[in-house]
Amino acid sequence: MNLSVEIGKIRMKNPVMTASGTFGSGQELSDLVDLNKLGAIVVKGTALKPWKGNPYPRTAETPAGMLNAIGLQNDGVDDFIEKKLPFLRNFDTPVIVNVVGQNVEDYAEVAKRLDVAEGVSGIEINISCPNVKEGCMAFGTTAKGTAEVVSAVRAATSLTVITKLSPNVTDVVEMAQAAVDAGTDALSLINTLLGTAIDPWKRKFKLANITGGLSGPAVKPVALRMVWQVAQAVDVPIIGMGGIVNGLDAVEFLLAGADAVAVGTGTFVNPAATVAVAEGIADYMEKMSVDDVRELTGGVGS
Amino acid sequence: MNLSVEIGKIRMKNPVMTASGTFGSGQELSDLVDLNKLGAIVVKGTALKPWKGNPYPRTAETPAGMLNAIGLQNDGVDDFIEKKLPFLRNFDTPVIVNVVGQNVEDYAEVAKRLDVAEGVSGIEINISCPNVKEGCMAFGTTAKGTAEVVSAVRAATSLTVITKLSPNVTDVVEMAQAAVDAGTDALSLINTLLGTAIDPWKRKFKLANITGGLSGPAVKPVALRMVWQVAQAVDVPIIGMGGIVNGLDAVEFLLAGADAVAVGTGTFVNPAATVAVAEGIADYMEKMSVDDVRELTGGVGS
Amino acid sequence: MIQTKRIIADCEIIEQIEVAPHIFRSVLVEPTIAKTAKPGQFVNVRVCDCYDPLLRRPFSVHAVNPEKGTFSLLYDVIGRGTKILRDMHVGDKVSVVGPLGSSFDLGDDPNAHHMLVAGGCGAAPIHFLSDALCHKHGCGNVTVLVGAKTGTAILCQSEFVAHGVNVEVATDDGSFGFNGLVTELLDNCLKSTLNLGVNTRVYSCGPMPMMREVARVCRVHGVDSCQVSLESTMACGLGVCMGCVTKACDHHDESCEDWRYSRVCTDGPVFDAKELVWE
Amino acid sequence: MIQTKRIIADCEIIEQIEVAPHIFRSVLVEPTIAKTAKPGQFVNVRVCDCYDPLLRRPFSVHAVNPEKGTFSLLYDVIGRGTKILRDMHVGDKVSVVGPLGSSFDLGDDPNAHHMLVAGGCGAAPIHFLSDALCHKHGCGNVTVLVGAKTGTAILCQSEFVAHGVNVEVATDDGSFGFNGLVTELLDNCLKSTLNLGVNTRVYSCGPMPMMREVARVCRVHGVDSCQVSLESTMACGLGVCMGCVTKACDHHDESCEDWRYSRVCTDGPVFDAKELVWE
Ligand SMILES: Cc1cc2nc3c(=O)[nH]c(=O)nc-3n(C[C@H](O)[C@H](O)[C@H](O)COP(=O)(O)OP(=O)(O)OC[C@H]3O[C@@H](n4cnc5c(N)ncnc54)[C@H](O)[C@@H]3O)c2cc1C
Ligand SMILES: Cc1cc2nc3c(=O)[nH]c(=O)nc-3n(C[C@H](O)[C@H](O)[C@H](O)COP(=O)(O)OP(=O)(O)OC[C@H]3O[C@@H](n4cnc5c(N)ncnc54)[C@H](O)[C@@H]3O)c2cc1C
Ligand SMILES: Cc1cc2nc3c(=O)[nH]c(=O)nc-3n(C[C@H](O)[C@H](O)[C@H](O)COP(=O)(O)O)c2cc1C
Ligand SMILES: Cc1cc2nc3c(=O)[nH]c(=O)nc-3n(C[C@H](O)[C@H](O)[C@H](O)COP(=O)(O)O)c2cc1C
Ligand code: FES
Ligand code: FES
Repeated sequence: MNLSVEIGKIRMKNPVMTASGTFGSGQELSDLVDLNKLGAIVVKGTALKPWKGNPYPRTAETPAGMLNAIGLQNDGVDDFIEKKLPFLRNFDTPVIVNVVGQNVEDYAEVAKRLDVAEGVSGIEINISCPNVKEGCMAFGTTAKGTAEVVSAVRAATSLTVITKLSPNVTDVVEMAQAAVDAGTDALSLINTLLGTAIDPWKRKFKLANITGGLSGPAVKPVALRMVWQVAQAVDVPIIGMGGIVNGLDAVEFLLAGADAVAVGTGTFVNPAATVAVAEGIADYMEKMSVDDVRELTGGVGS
Repeated sequence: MNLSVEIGKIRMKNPVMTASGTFGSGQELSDLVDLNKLGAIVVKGTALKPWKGNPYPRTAETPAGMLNAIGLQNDGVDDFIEKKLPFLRNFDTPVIVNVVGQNVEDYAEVAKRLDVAEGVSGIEINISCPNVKEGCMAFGTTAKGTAEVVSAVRAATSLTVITKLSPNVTDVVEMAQAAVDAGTDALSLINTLLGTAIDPWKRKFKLANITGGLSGPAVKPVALRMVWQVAQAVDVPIIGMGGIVNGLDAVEFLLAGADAVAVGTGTFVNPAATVAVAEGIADYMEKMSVDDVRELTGGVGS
Repeated sequence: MIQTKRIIADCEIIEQIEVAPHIFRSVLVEPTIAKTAKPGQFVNVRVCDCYDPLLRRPFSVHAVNPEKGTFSLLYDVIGRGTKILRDMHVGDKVSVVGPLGSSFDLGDDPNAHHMLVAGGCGAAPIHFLSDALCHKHGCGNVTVLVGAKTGTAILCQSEFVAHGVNVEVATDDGSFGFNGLVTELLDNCLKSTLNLGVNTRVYSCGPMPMMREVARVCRVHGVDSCQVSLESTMACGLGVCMGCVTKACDHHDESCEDWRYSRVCTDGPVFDAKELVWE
Repeated sequence: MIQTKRIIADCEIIEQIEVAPHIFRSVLVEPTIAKTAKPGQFVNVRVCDCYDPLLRRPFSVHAVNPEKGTFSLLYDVIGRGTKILRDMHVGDKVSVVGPLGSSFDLGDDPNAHHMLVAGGCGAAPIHFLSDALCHKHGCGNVTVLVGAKTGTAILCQSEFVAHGVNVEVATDDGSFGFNGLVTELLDNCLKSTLNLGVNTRVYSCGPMPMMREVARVCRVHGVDSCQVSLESTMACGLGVCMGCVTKACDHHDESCEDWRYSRVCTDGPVFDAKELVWE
């Protein structure tokens, strides 16, 4: 049975990756998850310089989902390369770094530094973080902004470039097309849906940042729809995510047109969800006697 | 304690209305819900001529939510006025008709006929139905389309005009502004989020229409965020909805800036949810010693 | 429009039994439903006090005990909701809405013969129906044909025998009773009764393909009264969402051009086979 | 970085008791956690096999029984998750991740005096801690100060007495023990012990305002070792989401300019009071 897939130049032993920001930089969960069993490790959003992140409270539970407004707290790309990357070199699992920036130059510079760092296979451009005031989100909601960032990163690195799309748009296909035209090797979607929650007794927003990003099973129907729409329109590989907790969730995304999937909030529900999802896909393939996972991609009928 | 609110020229004894399409034309639930206890009854989408609706299956359950692709099956405005409206005249609860059309003229014509029908207090313009190919949804995703329909309806009736906004847009405030500028008396939001679901075993979409509208508690964080954003930007009354099942859910919407709320999918969970929500709001006001529900509107702090 | 007054009630579970492999019976306390429910009607059950699963689950009324004020459900554990229901403990309470939908018309001809066709869990409402027919017309005029994939999946046989009705069993694998489809049994039975010129009424509940065949067989034999109880995915169960629709026809001509979408939850679940568009 | 090996396990519940009004104790079977958990650490419990509630609920390890291979939780029923946990039946299983986070440093000075301050459900970890200190240093050197709004809310008093440690109680309404805040008790006790020149170590768990005051009092009295166990809203409990943060300081100067957000779930929940930015 073949579970391996290719995203740009990245070869993964199975289609399951970690969703950025929900798996730290990999080491934090290495005692509960065998990193060698993952298709790829996508580390959390990394900027040129350290970011302190947003004030607390940063998360709130919602029905079948959660809101987060972490604000991309991170120690910067140099710290990542020096302190986090060496540990990841011990595993034969590709490492993809999620990159954030306040302006186009930042994105490009971070990409340049990762390009020469041994042990990084790809860059995921995060132009859809809803919790950061400057830049970022802004880029992801216009075709022009998307194209700018993607072209800059594309020019700065020969690594596989993945563009992560925001669901907070009228027409996700337009953004996908813009990213492809600007040279992205692959697309990943969805990032979180902008939302909020209020504590009626305290009469206050539950997040210090007021709004945050909605994730988890609650958003799966929206994510699945967008993956399907984008898969109809573009030819680059697609990494589907949004509410995946088990193997069947992942199969839904593959059938909708995804070539690979990522597990985010699912890891909070079950710390070993990523591996469970990979096993669940193999399970499904066995039951349905499918011997190549790539046969599933886009295999949904109406 | 005052629970009454005003939406345009419509005076409601409490801020709780039924969400269009989830309460039929009122009579269907009159044995389980005392229609006199509702702030207003919003009947299902009504067109100029009868619509057959979409093929079955039309609904699918999702985590803390559901998808629907009913396709606005309805018997047309004349049938409504003749057969459904008379029953509603027996109650002292304002009736608001949700109007759909395939082109601007249809909307205007339906509005004209309702304008002269005794017992109709308001019109809710549905330019956000994601399950109908022609017109409808299309209007709601551009400021221009929104303005066109609203102006036409505004010109056709002196009844209170409510414009129902689609959440499937990059900037809901832009649509809200366009509707206000075109003369709407109030805004209601959110309609459903476009989504889909797949049966991995059958390898088929769960809805015959492929995509459908997501509703229920799952969407509450997105709805709440949009209500808050719109309330910051416009001065017309706002009817908030999206995942309201109990009184505290409703209070969250009021605190975010809504003047009234609507209960949709909540009625499927608890057929008497609408009345329970009204009682829940009163309950909350008593506990917090608030004696006018209008004090809650926009009362959230950060 | 609404035949029975519907109620919303928290019902205590007083019995939980596995009657066949992964088939369970739950007995609930609800005097009003026990008194007013008619055969073919269903209840809509909220299996958890949370939002996942969100929607209620519809189950036919399987039996009622007006004296004790209880009614029971017979269900196949196929997914999350039925699993949660199965795992509930005696003494737990569940929210129930009902009785819902249309019911079987038992007819008034004292000499009519009643032929009930049950497939799989379709036996749930057929059991209630057979009981009611016995009381109204006497068990002698009632025949129940029960079908399933295999013998262990044949439901309620002993109960039907206890009622005193004629029972015939068919299994796809021949492990019990007639080796074949229950609809073939129906075909044979109809031949004989009709030859005797007996006014025969057919009632059926089971998988869609089975009921389609039942309807066809009845058409072929010119059976005038053939009632089927449909299933469909329901959101509200109350008649307001228009989600549960099936194609129906007002007049009874085969190729119905002017069909409309009719609600299984309120116009049904029991329909006259002639009023449906069978595709 | 990770002090104890964490595991994911389905644990059977073997005891459910209401120990005080809406305060429950659940005893779970998990030999590894029972053996390896240290005082101050917590477990993350998945209260339902569904997505609502979605996230796990963190609870301090309240007691362990390495021989029996069990550990217990002591919790206040304040919302949906704790309600579901309370309503579970003995024999049911829950998914648990743990042991998680940092633990209290018990110190090595055999002559040190240990002053434990518990507020409300903060008694949960303090109970485990008092037990451990007794074993390591002898109960004579351990004093537990227990505070609550009212007498009926005072937790674990009998257990502490059973351990053989010195117990003092404070209630806001004076219905039991000292009439006032438990932190006032602490202030008094510290005066005496410190006057005697005894090396005094303070450990605390309870509401944020209480712990802030504990930290202040310790600063005033120049107590060198003051450890507090914080709470925060957690999404992952694993150290990956950065949701549970509190402001921390590497060096120990009061007005910390270069503070950073530190994770309560992995860098804590037990912190040296001097390393936190108290606002
Ligand atoms: C009027 C009516 C009466 C019914 N009476 C009975 C009864 O007496 N006994 C009984 O066992 N069942 C009965 N059913 C079917 C029953 O409602 C479903 O089996 C149940 O809702 C499944 O819930 P679940 O959460 O366990 O499965 P889910 O997890 O919701 O679904 C599991 C699988 O079953 C499919 N499914 C779910 N609901 C239905 C449905 N309504 N029809 C067809 N496929 C479905 C899903 O698509 C999925 O593939 C009845 C249905 C209706 C509409
Ligand atoms: C490390 C740690 C150890 C803990 N140990 C214990 C313990 O031993 N015993 C105990 O009773 N509780 C303990 N708690 C608190 C406990 O986790 C919460 O009370 C519980 O998660 C509430 O879940 P719920 O679903 O019942 O309430 P919810 O419905 O989730 O919330 C009910 C109300 O409580 C508030 N709330 C929820 N979680 C927290 C939290 N973590 N801190 C503050 N307010 C919150 C919510 O905002 C809401 O207003 C601990 C928390 C942490 C972080
Ligand atoms: C706590 C948290 C932090 C996240 N941080 C990032 C991030 O740094 N960069 C990014 O591109 N996406 C981030 N995301 C979004 C996820 O990668 C993912 O796109 C989204 O959560 C949907 O997937 P899920 O439903 O499986 O969580 C974060 C999500 C969560 C819940
Ligand atoms: C079955 C169903 C039918 C609906 N039909 C309509 C409709 O006819 N017109 C309309 O404007 N909105 C319609 N809606 C949207 C609801 O009115 C409401 O905006 C949405 O469901 C969000 O609210 P809720 O989460 O409380 O259901 C429908 C929703 C559902 C679930
Ligand atoms: S289920 Fe809603 S109308 Fe039938
Ligand atoms: S709860 Fe996720 S890092 Fe602490």
